[in-house]
Amino acid sequence: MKARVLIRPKEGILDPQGQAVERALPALGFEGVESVHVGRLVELEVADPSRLGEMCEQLLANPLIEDYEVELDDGAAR
Amino acid sequence: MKARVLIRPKEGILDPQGQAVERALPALGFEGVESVHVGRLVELEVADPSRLGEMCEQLLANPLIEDYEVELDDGAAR
Amino acid sequence: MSGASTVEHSTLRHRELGLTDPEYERIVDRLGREPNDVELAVFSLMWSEHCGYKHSRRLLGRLPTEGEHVVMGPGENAGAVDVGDGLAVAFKVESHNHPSAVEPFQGAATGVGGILRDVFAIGARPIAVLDSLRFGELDSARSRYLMNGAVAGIGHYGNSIGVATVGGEILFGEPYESNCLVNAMCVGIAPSERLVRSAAAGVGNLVVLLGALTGRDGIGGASVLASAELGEESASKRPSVQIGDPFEEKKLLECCLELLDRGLLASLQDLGAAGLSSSASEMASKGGVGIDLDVACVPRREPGMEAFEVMVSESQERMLCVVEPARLDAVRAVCDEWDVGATAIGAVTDTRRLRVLEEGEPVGDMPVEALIDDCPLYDLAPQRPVSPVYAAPRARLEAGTALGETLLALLRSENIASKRWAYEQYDGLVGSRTVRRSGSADAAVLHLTHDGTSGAIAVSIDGNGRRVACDPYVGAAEAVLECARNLACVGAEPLGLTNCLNFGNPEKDHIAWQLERAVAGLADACRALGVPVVGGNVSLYNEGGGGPIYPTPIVGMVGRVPDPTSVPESAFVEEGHAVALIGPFRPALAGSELDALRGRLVNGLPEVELKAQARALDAARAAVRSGQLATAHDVSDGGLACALGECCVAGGIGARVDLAGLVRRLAEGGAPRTAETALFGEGPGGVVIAGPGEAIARLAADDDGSDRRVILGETGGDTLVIETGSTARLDIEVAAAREAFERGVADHFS
Amino acid sequence: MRFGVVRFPGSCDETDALLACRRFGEAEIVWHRERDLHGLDAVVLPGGFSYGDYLRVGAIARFSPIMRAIVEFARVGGPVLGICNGFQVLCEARLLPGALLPNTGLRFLCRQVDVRVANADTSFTRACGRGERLSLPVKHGAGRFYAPDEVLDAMEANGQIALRYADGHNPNGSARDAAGVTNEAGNVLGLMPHPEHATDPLTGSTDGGRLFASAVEQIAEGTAVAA
Ligand SMILES: Nc1ncnc2c1ncn2[C@@H]1O[C@H](COP(=O)(O)OP(=O)(O)O)[C@@H](O)[C@H]1O
Ligand SMILES: [Mg+2]
Repeated sequence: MKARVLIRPKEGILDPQGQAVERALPALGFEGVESVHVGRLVELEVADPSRLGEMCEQLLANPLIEDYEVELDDGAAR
Repeated sequence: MKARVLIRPKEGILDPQGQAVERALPALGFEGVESVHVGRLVELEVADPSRLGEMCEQLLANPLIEDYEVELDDGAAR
Repeated sequence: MSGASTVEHSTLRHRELGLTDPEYERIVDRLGREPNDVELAVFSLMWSEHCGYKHSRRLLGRLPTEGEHVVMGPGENAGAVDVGDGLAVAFKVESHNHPSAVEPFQGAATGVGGILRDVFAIGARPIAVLDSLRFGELDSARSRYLMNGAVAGIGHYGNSIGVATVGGEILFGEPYESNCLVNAMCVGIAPSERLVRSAAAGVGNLVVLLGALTGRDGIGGASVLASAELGEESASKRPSVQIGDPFEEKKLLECCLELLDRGLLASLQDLGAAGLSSSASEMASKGGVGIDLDVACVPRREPGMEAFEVMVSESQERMLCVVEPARLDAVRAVCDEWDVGATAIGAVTDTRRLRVLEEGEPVGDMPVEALIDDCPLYDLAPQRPVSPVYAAPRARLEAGTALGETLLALLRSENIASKRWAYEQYDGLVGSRTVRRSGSADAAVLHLTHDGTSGAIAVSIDGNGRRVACDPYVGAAEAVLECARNLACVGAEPLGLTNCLNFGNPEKDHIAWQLERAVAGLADACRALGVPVVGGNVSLYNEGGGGPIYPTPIVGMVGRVPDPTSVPESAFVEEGHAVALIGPFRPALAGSELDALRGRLVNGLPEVELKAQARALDAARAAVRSGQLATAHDVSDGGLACALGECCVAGGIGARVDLAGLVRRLAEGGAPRTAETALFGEGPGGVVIAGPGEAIARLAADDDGSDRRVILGETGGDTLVIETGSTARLDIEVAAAREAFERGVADHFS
Repeated sequence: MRFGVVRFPGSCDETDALLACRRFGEAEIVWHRERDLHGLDAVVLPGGFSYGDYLRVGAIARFSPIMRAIVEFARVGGPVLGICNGFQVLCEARLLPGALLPNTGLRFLCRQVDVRVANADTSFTRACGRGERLSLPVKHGAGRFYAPDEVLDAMEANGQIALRYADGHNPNGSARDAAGVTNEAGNVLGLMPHPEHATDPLTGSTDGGRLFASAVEQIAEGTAVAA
């Protein structure tokens, strides 16, 4: 089964990337953009989707500083 | 409006990050995982969503090496 | 809420914040009332071990701090020494152990960010970073994870901000398994007259916060993360992880240096542990003034922060400065150009109080003196331990292994093997000052000025906790000697020393004993060498689940190299060079790497004769400065055989040497297993040199008859052959040595 | 001969580039907010982490005000050298073909490598001999040059892969061992190795000086325009 993991900086944790993009945008001619956050996207095919959570905890995400969200092929968030 | 941009390495371009994840998983006891790809996730609030395409082409993604997909808050892909 | 329950409530709070009941009473006494939440938060951090040095300040007083070259000593953000030509070099080492044990990448990265700020806070431009790391043994997955993250984090910050990481050391040992050490040292340079102090001055001047927005980073960090033992519950303390933003700091660094260049600041101070609380109270204390801060003015990253959170936030990449009101606009203009935030958040007063306001309403009011000077200081209760504190390391090498195999095993062992895997992740070149860096000499060498007219400096960082565990006094003294010897190998004379004391819980009497003996060793060695201590840092409570770390004083030094064009390498560079050993080297197996590989940890090391060591350093330095040497490499971990092996590997050239003389002397002294001891024994004082035969012969002829200069043999061929007299000889291929040395660490990460 | 070295926020090696240029001519720093090159003869985009290299290496810097002038300068044949991050910026600005991806080893790598001069007819290699080996340091985390195969073929046919890593020296997995590439006209060179860190015998090799000397030679001949 195809799965998609969205990994983003935990709320309240500094997101230097998002901040840098947000600060740069107006100067580049893109106005009206706010709350930019940059995270990671991991896409994979997995035989047993029930273990995805564990996989995120242990490898894909860094639970100390990142939140993650798993989406299975059907688009349903888990 | 809230928007989410998913950016992934173009097919056929070596993705060492994805490979590294794929190699690391079995060692942690996760078997049966394939085709791992690691990309970027950009989330933002934008006043004028019609400019998102331009923003992706010009800044958020590099079309030579990356594909992108924009999702607006309602979940509809564009 | 009734009055009685308020007392109870705050009583609980102070304990949660790490204050003892008597400490709390002392606060009540100094304030003349119960502290409110803001005040309690500020006091708990200012009186924490991390900020207040409760258990170490009295000991630190024993370190010598005076010297003719000292420009700034302990007490400022970084120490500084005069290097001639109107230039000063600022430097300091600091630990980021606990944050790194929780999140190695960010912990190490913010450790580098923090020490950089200490250096540019005094107006010096950072030109180099060095790192000193300790982890558990590499066959542990956790140790590899920590090392991988810490090395990447150091590289990330240093590389991105454009400061060369030029040297460092990494050692491994089981006691560091759950409590790794990440110490970072920064070296900066400035015209002497441009150095600034942090004392706030000028009643009515504005207090301006520069740099990043303030979030809830590290709330509770200083008291909880840095001053309590890391236990099982450390997982729950994780949300306070600080994230480093080297880009923000790069702008901040350039901006601050430009502000100072233009003379726009009255004083400058970095925000480190305890954030605004400590920087504001320290600035006020040093200036003998008061400071009013309005937390409502502090630009925030997160909504809903409380006053106390703003006061103790450890958000990175911020600085506090004092500005005359008339210059505020000029300050803002410079900050705008660099896209650096600048907000007036308070003013200097004559009250000698730190007053915290929120939209003009007082929410905290504390005498600066109470925060800084009234912090309780504790005497240690040192007690020599009666039973061993540490288990012997796991044996990995059988006794009776052939000499050649033993040397290969040592070269492959993680403590000795090349750390190339790590230092190749560091930009060691940026700045165009790097004459020698990791892997090419015993100390890094950096140009002072780009036209080369002002000579160079050498920097090194050293420590060996396992030897300090064997003997805290001797081990600590040896760290000073080793650092100075590394400097001598590039011809540098030490001008000043910085140190970081990484120890376990000082409230335990055997840890207190380690600490006291180690400081005594440091102090005596510094006095013997005439090197003043100009700064440092203390990291206590380094105890994970498995007990205390090895006592690990880390020593960093800066020295002057008058002529960087003749600096030898730590490699054999030509065939047919004569190889010699200089210095009063008396090897012993006790406490050596070989001992450790065989699973032994002794109690007590051979005494060190500091005067003779100081003379030997002078002699080594003079030999190097003669400009005749191609090679100079100090004998340290793994003994003489390893030193020779390393020179062969680095240069890709073999050597044929004879240690029969040394073996004979050892036998006369009654040492057992003399061949092994000569080859692999350790101890201070030895330097391997090589160069053209005539030059080495001349140097050797200068010998005053003691065992200070012995010609050992000659370079050449593709094997290293060491004769030890009649009994046995060591014979290995340089290629095999290289393979062992290069792969020992790297293979763990492939 | 006047070199201009651009300083973006987050540039790190601009002083190094300035020092290197000054061994061969005059040189000055150009702040990224400038819009005019004021008659400079050659432009260097230095190494570092412009805008933190957040999002994607070189992605944000290419929108800096100064870049417009640089694009125009390049279009009319002015010599433009992009070193490391500067190379990444030039690719993002489409002044050079291709893109730079994370090293295959996924780690930042700082080491000395050998490169071979594959084309000695560009603005920055004309003082070199074809096939000449240069010893230069690399230090980067994202230096893997990528372009689609047909683009690489065309580049090779056109001599645009001006510098190649010597056998066994490719540190990052770059396609066709490309260490440095030019635009079609050969006046814009981007390379991952750092020639500016190879101009002083005390701090490394001096081979990098050949690139700066090339530009000087070209300007002296008057074959390039001034901005
Ligand atoms: N081991 C030590 N030896 C000498 N000086 C020390 C030592 N530890 C701390 N100091 C000095 O005490 C002062 C406070 O140190 P620290 O709390 O690390 O400063 P900062 O708040 O700037 O990080 C500094 O001036 C430092 O040099
Ligand atoms: Mg400080």
